[in-house]
Amino acid sequence: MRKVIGFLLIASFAFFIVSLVARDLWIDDPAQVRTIGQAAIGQTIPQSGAANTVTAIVVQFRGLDTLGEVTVLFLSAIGVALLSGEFAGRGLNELFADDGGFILHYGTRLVLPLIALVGAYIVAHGHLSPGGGFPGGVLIATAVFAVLMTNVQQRLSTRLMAVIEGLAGLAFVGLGTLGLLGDKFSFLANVLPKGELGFLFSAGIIPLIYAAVGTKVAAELSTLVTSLTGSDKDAGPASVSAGGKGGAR
Amino acid sequence: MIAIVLFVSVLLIGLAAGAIFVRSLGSAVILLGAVSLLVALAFLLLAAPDVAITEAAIGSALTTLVYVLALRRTDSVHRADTDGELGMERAGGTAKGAFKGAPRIDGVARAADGSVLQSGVSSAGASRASEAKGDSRA
Amino acid sequence: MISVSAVLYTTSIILVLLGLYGALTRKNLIRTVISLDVIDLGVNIFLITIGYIKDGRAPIYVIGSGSLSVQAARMADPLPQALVLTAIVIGFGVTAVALTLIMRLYEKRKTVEVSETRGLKW
Amino acid sequence: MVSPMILIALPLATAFLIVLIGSRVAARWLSLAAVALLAGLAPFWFAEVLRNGPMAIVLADVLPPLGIAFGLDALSAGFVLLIAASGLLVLLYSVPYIPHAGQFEGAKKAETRYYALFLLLLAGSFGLVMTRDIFNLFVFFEILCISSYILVAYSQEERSLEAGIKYMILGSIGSAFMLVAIGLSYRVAGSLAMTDIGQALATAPHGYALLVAVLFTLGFGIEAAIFPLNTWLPDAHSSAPSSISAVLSGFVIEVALVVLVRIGITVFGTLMEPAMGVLALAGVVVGELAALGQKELKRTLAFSSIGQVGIMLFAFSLGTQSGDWAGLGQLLMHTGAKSALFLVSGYFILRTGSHEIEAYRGLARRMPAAAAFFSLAALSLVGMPPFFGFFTKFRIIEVAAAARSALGYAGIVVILFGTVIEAVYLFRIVRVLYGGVTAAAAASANGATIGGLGAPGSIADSTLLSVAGAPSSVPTLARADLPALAWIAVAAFVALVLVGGFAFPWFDQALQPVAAALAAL
Repeated sequence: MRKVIGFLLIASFAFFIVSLVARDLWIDDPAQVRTIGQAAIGQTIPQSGAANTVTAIVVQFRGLDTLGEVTVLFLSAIGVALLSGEFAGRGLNELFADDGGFILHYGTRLVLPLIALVGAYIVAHGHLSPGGGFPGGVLIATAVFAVLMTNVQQRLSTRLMAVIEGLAGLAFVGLGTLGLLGDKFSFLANVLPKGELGFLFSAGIIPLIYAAVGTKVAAELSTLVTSLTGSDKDAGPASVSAGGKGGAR
Repeated sequence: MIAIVLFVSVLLIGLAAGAIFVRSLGSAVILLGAVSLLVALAFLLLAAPDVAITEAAIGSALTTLVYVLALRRTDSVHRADTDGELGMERAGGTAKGAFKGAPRIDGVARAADGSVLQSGVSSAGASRASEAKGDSRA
Repeated sequence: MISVSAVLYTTSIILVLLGLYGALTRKNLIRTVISLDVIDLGVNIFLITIGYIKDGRAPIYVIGSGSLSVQAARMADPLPQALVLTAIVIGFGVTAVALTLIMRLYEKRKTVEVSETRGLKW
Repeated sequence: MVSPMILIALPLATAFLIVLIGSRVAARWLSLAAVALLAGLAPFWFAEVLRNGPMAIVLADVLPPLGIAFGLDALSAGFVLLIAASGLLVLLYSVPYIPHAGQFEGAKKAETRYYALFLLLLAGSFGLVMTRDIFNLFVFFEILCISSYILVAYSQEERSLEAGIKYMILGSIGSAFMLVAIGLSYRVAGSLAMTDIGQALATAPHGYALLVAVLFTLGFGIEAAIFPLNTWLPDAHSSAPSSISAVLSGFVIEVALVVLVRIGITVFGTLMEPAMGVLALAGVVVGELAALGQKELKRTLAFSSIGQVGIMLFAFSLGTQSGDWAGLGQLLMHTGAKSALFLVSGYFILRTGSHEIEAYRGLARRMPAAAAFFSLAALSLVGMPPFFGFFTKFRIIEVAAAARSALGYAGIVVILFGTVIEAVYLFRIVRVLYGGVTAAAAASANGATIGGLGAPGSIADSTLLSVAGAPSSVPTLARADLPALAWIAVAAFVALVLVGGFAFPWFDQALQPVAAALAAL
């Protein structure tokens, strides 16, 4: 019964969409609307000095969106940590009987620095090459997951991650208010010198903000997965700590 | 160029339908990861490298990780519920899984439905056609 | 000749409708969240296809390979890409919290099915 | 003059700081200080905007449409004042209430996160009201939604977890629709500023504009609790901690409704008035009737919120500026009255350990202040003469009559019908509060001392055991009435309702520019 209603609803909705926009979307090419995106391409180098226009838009022109976005991740990290209080201390050894054995365990330890390095590279070069704070931050966090998934006894301290996350968040808001205090008197303004196009230290405030975003995303996602897997050193009564950091199994 | 886009689109829709309708949730999650990677490829074809990297990193790697944890915690890696229509009705029998089915600390759920999970997650190479072998749950 | 945009518009709308059907008719909560993800993917493709121009190039200036203005002319529209960057992260945030809620509900109620007794009833 | 940007920056910075420090006491006082500062500044912004017109804020030193269009006009400043004041009062209430709200493992650490989530909910509301850019609106909308999903599930009982999931599934379907609407409007307007999109949609083919309007209304309507889309509301508002129910019913739905109406009028040109009017009236009828049949207090109040939102939407959908004016008056009254009702019901539940109305029989003797506040707020919500509610409802009926349309007359009948039903179920609760323990209950309570104030515990325990069979695991507390901070918060909300009644002309005057700004972007 649910399926029939669902299907009818979707079919009518699909007909509604197609009938209204069919001609517009599929048939005629959109009249060349002068979009703001094209204006942004022109404005990127003079206004922000970055080579990657998407980064210039994300960080500077529409900086508030990114602040909002980082807040959304912060929210979901808090939400997951709050809601997964029950799993604290039970760790992954309850879910996975063994973690893939010796090769995987030590293989990950070898690959770990490379993952983090690539992540850091992507964050640092956000304004020059594709990628930036978010994918780079996720890559760095992947290094942490690799540790957690390949060693079920591993416990990580979310207290440390919360501190890093808080500092990175305050750095972002601080950089934003830097614009307020300066002569430009506008939040998230790019007040630092723009430097030479294409060099690492160019595009003023953009690399700094993206570094803060990258660190914050990495810390948040690590907190999120650590609390989900319940391998949180600071919480939970029965947290089985496997003899300090990276102790042999 | 149009040929690649057509191929990616058809594959995309096929896998997405699979992800929603396939019988076992474990396969559904793997299919979702595949769909997400294909979408990242589509973004590359649409000249959006930034978005492709982010989608690949967040969409396939991270989301799949969280889904696997969710499946593990709700004992539904092999849950064959009434929702899933596709996929063969699985015969009994156990695959040599990598993880031994240690009774969970709160073991009660396991004892209630009477079958101890022997089989592990289907081997990564299992193509969609050959479904994951596992106990068919009550 | 079918254009790339037309094909991808169709795909995105089919994905959204598939996800919508899945979300409304599945009883298993995890399957509903999977359907929500499919909707998000569909919408993201739709947004990026809006910004795509025929044989467009990535909106990143490559220093030293041709004049910047020539490169600028062939670039795809960067604004929808910035929007989708944000939408992907928000989509992940929602999925993570939803799955945590489902895990906790399973802890309490040993079932991942939407309970018909109190489902979307008043 | 301090830049209004601290409305976004300060709550965010304080939330990050709270999680950094991680101590409960720091979280409590830091968040109170931050919101108090904002509530203190809000009147100045409101006065300045009234004095010299809307204040456009340049972000990132880039002018819109390339940058984000942001600013404070009369409507935004009015709502910033409403949100800051309600937020501060509910925070005051939360200080004594929240330690008892969640009985789950790790509740201590959770409290710091409660305050961080609350601050982010406020930041989301401020941003939602101030932004002029569609995608920025979507981002702040998401912040507001996700923080309310988590806060609804805060007490982690089974009913609140399930309510949270249902709310979340509907909400994320809605936000997917909104993204499609944003994509379509960018495609035709080439820009994300609302003014540009408004002009572009006016010239776009009719079907296109209608689709964008419908998608956007679907997305936003879920949060604004418009009739068919608010199936999540009764569960969410009744199983959330009471301070969060007060916030959700107090200003979150109202902010979403007003922003939806404003975008409907200015950007899409058509709020689809007739359709919205019919939906609003259907909401009133269904909401009030469903509230009549409820056994639990907070579920009754949640259904009454659905009815009230219906009345407000009806006023807005009349399409005249006086209609908007009346709607805003009703909205302000509802914020005051409904917040007070939910805050007081929080302590009814704590004192008796049960959600059932029957369990509060004769509670007025043990909690005189709480019962008095409940009755005053209920009187105003129903619309009794000396209170704020009477004037605002009367104003809506006046405007509906002036509209002289079939919808207008139907509206008057429905509103009066709704008022009668509201009176029935609200006074039934007041009667239970003040009613003596009926003979039957006393008999089954085998020997409970009736009216024995000396042993307050005995009445609560006996009625608890025999009548309600407490479903929730909330412990009963010895101390009888509202603690000091909670008392101040509820008293302030009830004061708004009382002063609104006596000084209605002044409130009316203050709302006039806010209503004028609703139609002009």
